[in-house]
Amino acid sequence: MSAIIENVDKIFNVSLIYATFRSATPIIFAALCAALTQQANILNIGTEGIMLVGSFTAVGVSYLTGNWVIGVLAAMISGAFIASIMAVGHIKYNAEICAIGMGINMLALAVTKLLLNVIFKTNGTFSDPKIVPIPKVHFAFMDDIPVLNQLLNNWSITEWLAIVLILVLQFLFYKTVWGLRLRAVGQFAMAAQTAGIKVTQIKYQAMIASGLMGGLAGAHLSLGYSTQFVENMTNNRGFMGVAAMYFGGANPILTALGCLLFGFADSVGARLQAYGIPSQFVLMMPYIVTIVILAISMYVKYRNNKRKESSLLAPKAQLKTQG
Amino acid sequence: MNIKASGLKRILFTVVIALVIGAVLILMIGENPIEAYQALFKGAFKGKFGFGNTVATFTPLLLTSIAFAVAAQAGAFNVGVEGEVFLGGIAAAYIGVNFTFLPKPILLITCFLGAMVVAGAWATIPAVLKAYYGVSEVCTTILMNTVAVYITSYLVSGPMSAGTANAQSHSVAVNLPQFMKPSSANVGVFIAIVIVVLVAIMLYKTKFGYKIRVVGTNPAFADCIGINSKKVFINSMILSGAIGGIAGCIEVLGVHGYFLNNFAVGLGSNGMLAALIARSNVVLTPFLAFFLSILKAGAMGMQQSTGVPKALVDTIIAIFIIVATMETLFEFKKKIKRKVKKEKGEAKA
Amino acid sequence: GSDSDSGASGGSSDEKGKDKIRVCIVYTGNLGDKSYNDSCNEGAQRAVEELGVEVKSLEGATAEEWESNLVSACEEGYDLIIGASSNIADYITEHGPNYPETKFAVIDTTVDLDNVQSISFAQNQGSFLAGAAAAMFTTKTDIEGVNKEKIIGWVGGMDIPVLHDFYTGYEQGAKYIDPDIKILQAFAGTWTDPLKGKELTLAQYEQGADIVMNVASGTGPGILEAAKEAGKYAIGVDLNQDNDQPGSILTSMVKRVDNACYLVIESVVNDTFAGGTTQYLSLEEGGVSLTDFAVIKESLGDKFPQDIVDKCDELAEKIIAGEIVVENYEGFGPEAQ
Amino acid sequence: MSEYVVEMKDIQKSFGSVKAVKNGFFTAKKGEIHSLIGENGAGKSTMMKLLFGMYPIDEGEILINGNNTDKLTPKIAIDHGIGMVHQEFMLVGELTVLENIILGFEPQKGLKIDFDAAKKEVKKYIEQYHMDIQLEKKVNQISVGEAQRVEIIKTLMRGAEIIILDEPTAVLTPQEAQHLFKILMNLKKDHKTIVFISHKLNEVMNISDRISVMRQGQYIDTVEKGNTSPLELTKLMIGREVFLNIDKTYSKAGKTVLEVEDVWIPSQKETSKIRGMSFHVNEGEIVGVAGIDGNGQSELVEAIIGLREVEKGSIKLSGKNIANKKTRAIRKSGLSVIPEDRNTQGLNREMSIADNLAAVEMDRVPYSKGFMIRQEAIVQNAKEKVEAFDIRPDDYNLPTSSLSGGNAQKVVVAREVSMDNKLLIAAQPTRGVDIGAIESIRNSLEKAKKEGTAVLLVSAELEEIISLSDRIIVIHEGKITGEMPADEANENNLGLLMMGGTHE
Ligand SMILES: Nc1ncnc2c1ncn2[C@@H]1O[C@H](COP(=O)(O)OP(=O)(O)OP(=O)(O)O)[C@@H](O)[C@H]1O
Ligand SMILES: Nc1ncnc2c1ncn2[C@@H]1O[C@H](COP(=O)(O)OP(=O)(O)OP(=O)(O)O)[C@@H](O)[C@H]1O
Ligand SMILES: [Mg+2]
Ligand SMILES: [Mg+2]
Repeated sequence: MSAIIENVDKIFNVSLIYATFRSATPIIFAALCAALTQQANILNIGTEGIMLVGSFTAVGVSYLTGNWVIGVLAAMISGAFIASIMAVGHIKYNAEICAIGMGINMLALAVTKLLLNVIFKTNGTFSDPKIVPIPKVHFAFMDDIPVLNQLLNNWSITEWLAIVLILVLQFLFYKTVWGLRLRAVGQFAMAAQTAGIKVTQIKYQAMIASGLMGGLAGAHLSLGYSTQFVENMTNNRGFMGVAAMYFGGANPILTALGCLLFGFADSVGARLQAYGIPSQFVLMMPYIVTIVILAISMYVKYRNNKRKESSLLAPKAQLKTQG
Repeated sequence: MNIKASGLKRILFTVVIALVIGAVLILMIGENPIEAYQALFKGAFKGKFGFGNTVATFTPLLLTSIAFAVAAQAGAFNVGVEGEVFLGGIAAAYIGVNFTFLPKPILLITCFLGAMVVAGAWATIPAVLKAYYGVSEVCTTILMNTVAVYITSYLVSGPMSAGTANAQSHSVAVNLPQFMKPSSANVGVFIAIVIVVLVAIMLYKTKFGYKIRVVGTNPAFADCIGINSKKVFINSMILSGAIGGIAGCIEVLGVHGYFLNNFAVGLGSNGMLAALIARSNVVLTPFLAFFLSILKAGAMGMQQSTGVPKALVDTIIAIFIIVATMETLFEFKKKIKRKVKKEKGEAKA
Repeated sequence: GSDSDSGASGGSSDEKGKDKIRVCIVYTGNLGDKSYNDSCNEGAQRAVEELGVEVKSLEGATAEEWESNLVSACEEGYDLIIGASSNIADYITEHGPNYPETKFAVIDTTVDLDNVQSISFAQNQGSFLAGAAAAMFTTKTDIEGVNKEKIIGWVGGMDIPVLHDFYTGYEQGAKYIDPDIKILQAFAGTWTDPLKGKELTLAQYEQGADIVMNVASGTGPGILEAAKEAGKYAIGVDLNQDNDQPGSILTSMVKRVDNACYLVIESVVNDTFAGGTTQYLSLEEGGVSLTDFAVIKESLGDKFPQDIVDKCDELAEKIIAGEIVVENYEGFGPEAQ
Repeated sequence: MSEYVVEMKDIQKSFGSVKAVKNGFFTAKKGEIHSLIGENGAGKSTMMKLLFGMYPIDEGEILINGNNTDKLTPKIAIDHGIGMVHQEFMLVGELTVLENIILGFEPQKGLKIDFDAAKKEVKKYIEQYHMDIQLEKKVNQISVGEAQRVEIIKTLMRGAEIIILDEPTAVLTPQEAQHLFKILMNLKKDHKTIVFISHKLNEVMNISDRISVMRQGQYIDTVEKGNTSPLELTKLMIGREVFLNIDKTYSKAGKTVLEVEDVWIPSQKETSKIRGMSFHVNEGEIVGVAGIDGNGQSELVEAIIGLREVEKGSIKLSGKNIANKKTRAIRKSGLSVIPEDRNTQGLNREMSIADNLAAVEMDRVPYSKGFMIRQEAIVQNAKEKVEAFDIRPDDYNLPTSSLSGGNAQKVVVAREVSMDNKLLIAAQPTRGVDIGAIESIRNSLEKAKKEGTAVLLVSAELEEIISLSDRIIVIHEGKITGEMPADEANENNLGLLMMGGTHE
């Protein structure tokens, strides 16, 4: 304990901020992938599998073409392809969405392993200098500004992209025609249908968009966050994304906040491990913190609602807000 | 009658299409699909070992799938079964190792009770958060699974460690007898079947089951007729957790004889898969659990006795499952009807 | 690909397999970890080439699969079945007696049966050297990326006993060089998540470490990648990983699982299989060692700290001579079990 | 060119084995108000949903403006100038009124939805037809009447020339209904065609030009308003005469059964919060609660049955305080409820008629014994009730989702009335129910009263309140604004009190 207090400056230094964001980005991407379908009321349990296929494709294509852009695009296309299998199964053939999602996860795990074997003649891990990673963004002017340099320099392009995408999706969901239709379909499909919206079409679009996002999530894992493909490298990050999506109620910004909270606890944990706390406790911290914060925030919301609903409240104050 | 026949047809087509896709893949890597499928069949059914493997795989899957289904009947999406299996297992191991002063039969029962209590208590947390404050149980149970794994992992590499090269507990003093050796099938399978039968009876024949079904289909109605939907929701989650705990207990007492770190990885999600495909119908779910066990045991057999790589075996299994989820893929009858009608319409016009 | 080129085909019905010695290796995990399992497989493949045996690899991710794989191997009547890790030990103890004609070997632990040959490693000794090397390296401030703080790191996979045996040696070695040194320890909690490994490693660099030892199997590639990306250094494990991120890896603590595997197969081929015994492969037997630093030497050029190599050689001799006794974690060492 | 803007001929439509429409026929002329009437389940909604393209037709043809339309979808129907206000509102609760209105036809500026332009456009219609709606509110925060207007604006915005309204007045207060009729008249002036479905014959007689009648999926007749009477329409609809005006028996007031004293009840909506309300209901009397929807009626009922917190005050059932007790306990001490929303609160639509009929007493003898449920008793009970209450179809194994509105409501009434409890709360018992079923339900309430039950009747239907109640209380914004014996009440004085006016 005293060791932690002594080293508090080492644990909570500037680099923790970037570390938090860095470890949150894969989950942010995954959560955005899940949020896209969730807005249409489709629970995308297959996020994990879509990501994994994306990771594989990104590395494979980057290796073969020597071009990371093509790698990322290919990953997105492959993600969309996998998602469209789910979409057809679910929408056309009435597959239970979570069941087919889990089937997709199993397929992704097996297929990537198989293809690794067949195409790259290797097992488990594929890393090669010929894999071109997603470049990092370097601002030369920041080199001499210590804090900024540590904070913002050398982020991967996809990390910046994550921030952009959070905002883009926020805009998309709440400000655009497509977003409005998407949310209408998710909340009351029949109402959307009678408003002349083609519900299944929107659902397909949401699934495919989600696939593109999931593929990008995968590409970030294998070309941005690291430069390699490892069997099952998503390691439940897709599921974490689904959990985070629920945390934020499919609202991109709230969802991202949930991811950052998790990432923060995770990064602090990574530093705390050095001080003799049993590793399992440190490793479970981010999960517990996320649950606790979520529970507290929901409880506070519940309390506030209750207060707002109370009949004992003076009616006047209320009327003002009403008018 | 008709429904049964079309259901059978559907299953048949599912199997055929998956087999064909699989065969193509196997041919592509230059192996003999017939041999491979023979191996799959043998792996799942041949002899004490093959069939025993299927039974051993089936036991926990049956329980976890039913655990998920019971919660689903009350409207909960309990991803947390896996964590409950872990915690049930560790509770059983703790009691089985430390309460040796009890006579064997009592010790056995205590292990089961302990597992049910601990796992049930664990499931109470997301249930209460959901029922009273609207915290998504999907979110909390996903997160809590990892917590459960780390808790048990800490215990077996720390306070409960047997001090061996592996992270595991000491051996428990009471076991569920195995039969069909050398597979690890054990009498736990009968316990599991009895529990599933009890659960089915409970669900369709008892007051509590009626309440669960009412709450699962319409909580507002439940409240209005005087069923406390929150309480029933929580109780069904606890029941779900307890069943998961039993699965953990059987694995510890019947298969391993001690708590092995990480032993239950995938048990929860596979059970969930079986239940989801069956849409949490308690009567159908066991059959899907069995179907998945055959696939899993068969896959092991295929890896063990052919040159087909494991990744390919897993691919085929995954395709099987995906095809199986698509309910209406083989509704030829309807399609034909529709077509005929269309033609009629056109003829008229 | 191990499965496809292992050449194992079918059951005993295979004609040409009759005169060959048939070996089955049961892994707890999958091949391709670039570490322990791959090392074992390397030895096996060498045996295929040099001794003409037939090798079948059975991978498995869960305890259920491990046991089933082992039993099926028994049933298939292989001449030799190798349990690649300590996780298999209990199943060999349980089922081994039922197949007295089958020879078994188990790596990394001991099984006390007449038809089982056990092989263990003195990973603590190798780690001692790694720790000493790291402790010396962390103050070589003339090398780019090295700070003057005396902090080194260590990242493990799952928090299980054998890793503590590694850590015990590492810590002792580092403290032997400099009693004031600070060691940051972390477990990823998984064998298969390189991204987690990378994050933990970066966290240690951000806390002042400049060299981190990898003991994390499939999680390890992330550790090595972190070194490269942060411009810092790492120490490899199990296999010679010096070339995985050339220039960022000081050395690797090689655990010759490949040798163990090869030797036990050879003993069966030569009919010298010694069931019921335990081989403890230490520094002396070449069971563990550091690599020759060649890759980093080339990369650092004249900044290469030759004194580390010399010191390590000296320490190795002392350990072999018994002048330095490297401690074991409870349950490990030559007398364990 | 024919004189009709809509022609539906020889229409057939089945859902599985249910023939919803067997021989459908319907025409509409430009600029007319054409009512479509029939019993619950007669096929009215289905006919209109077919016209709006929500399902494909099995047989027959649909001409719109003389064009044969094959394969209608809502989108195509909208393009043909058809708009539909559904029986259950097709509004997304979580979206704002404005978003709901423009859904599917959103004006765009760049990538964004141009809410300003949309607002301007909507305001035009608001002014033209004098409909007041709050565009920024979320739909689940507005009243039904307002939601109704939102639905109408939705159709207008889409350029509808033919507007179908499926039971638009079922959930409206008389004032709101009058408001709606004014709007419809204005629309008619603008040469829009209106199809109006209702069970309320006085309304139908009031506003229609022509009236079409359906019975059991079949077209019966179309009549000019001038040539018919409510009596004749009733006969066309159900083939016999119906007597809605039951003979009220004034019983002497017995002991007090329900006593509500200064209760304060929370609510999401400010106008629905109950602030200090007191009243009582005696044995053998029906007390009617009149009020515009959303003035606390639902909250009051929920509080009495234990589904909503009572923040202050007491509710006594036979002298025992039941405020904040569990529903189960309250029901045990003698309460029956016909909840206002039969589909969510009154019935479990996925369960069988038999299960629904036994639901409240499932954990009591004879339906269960120990832990186990006794199926025979449930079936026995179902047989009796299906017969006694004339529930159709009489196959008690069907899920209640397959029942028409009237028959579904009969299931709820049958269950609640036959428990012989001391107190019966009936909230909107006849909403959206056909005239035959209304008759039967009202008789059940009257019978319960005669047997000594205290009945609290909450209804938006003033006619119903006046003709059934012994005593009437009027509530406005969570407070009682007046109380009077039923024979002193009329639509005028009640209406005034409902708007918050005071008793003169
Ligand atoms: N989607 C559907 N699936 C199955 N049956 C349906 C469906 N829609 C309507 N029906 C059945 O078709 C018949 C006619 O229903 P419809 O809704 O047209 O009646 P309605 O005249 O509108 O009745 P109400 O006055 O109660 O609204 C009923 O028996 C009903 O049960
Ligand atoms: N999917 C369905 N399966 C079977 N019957 C259905 C289905 N959907 C609707 N119905 C039936 O169709 C009829 C019309 O349904 P709708 O929702 O339009 O009004 P309703 O329930 O009759 O009337 P109300 O709203 O007055 O209760 C009802 O009898 C309803 O029970
Ligand atoms: Mg240093
Ligand atoms: Mg209708």
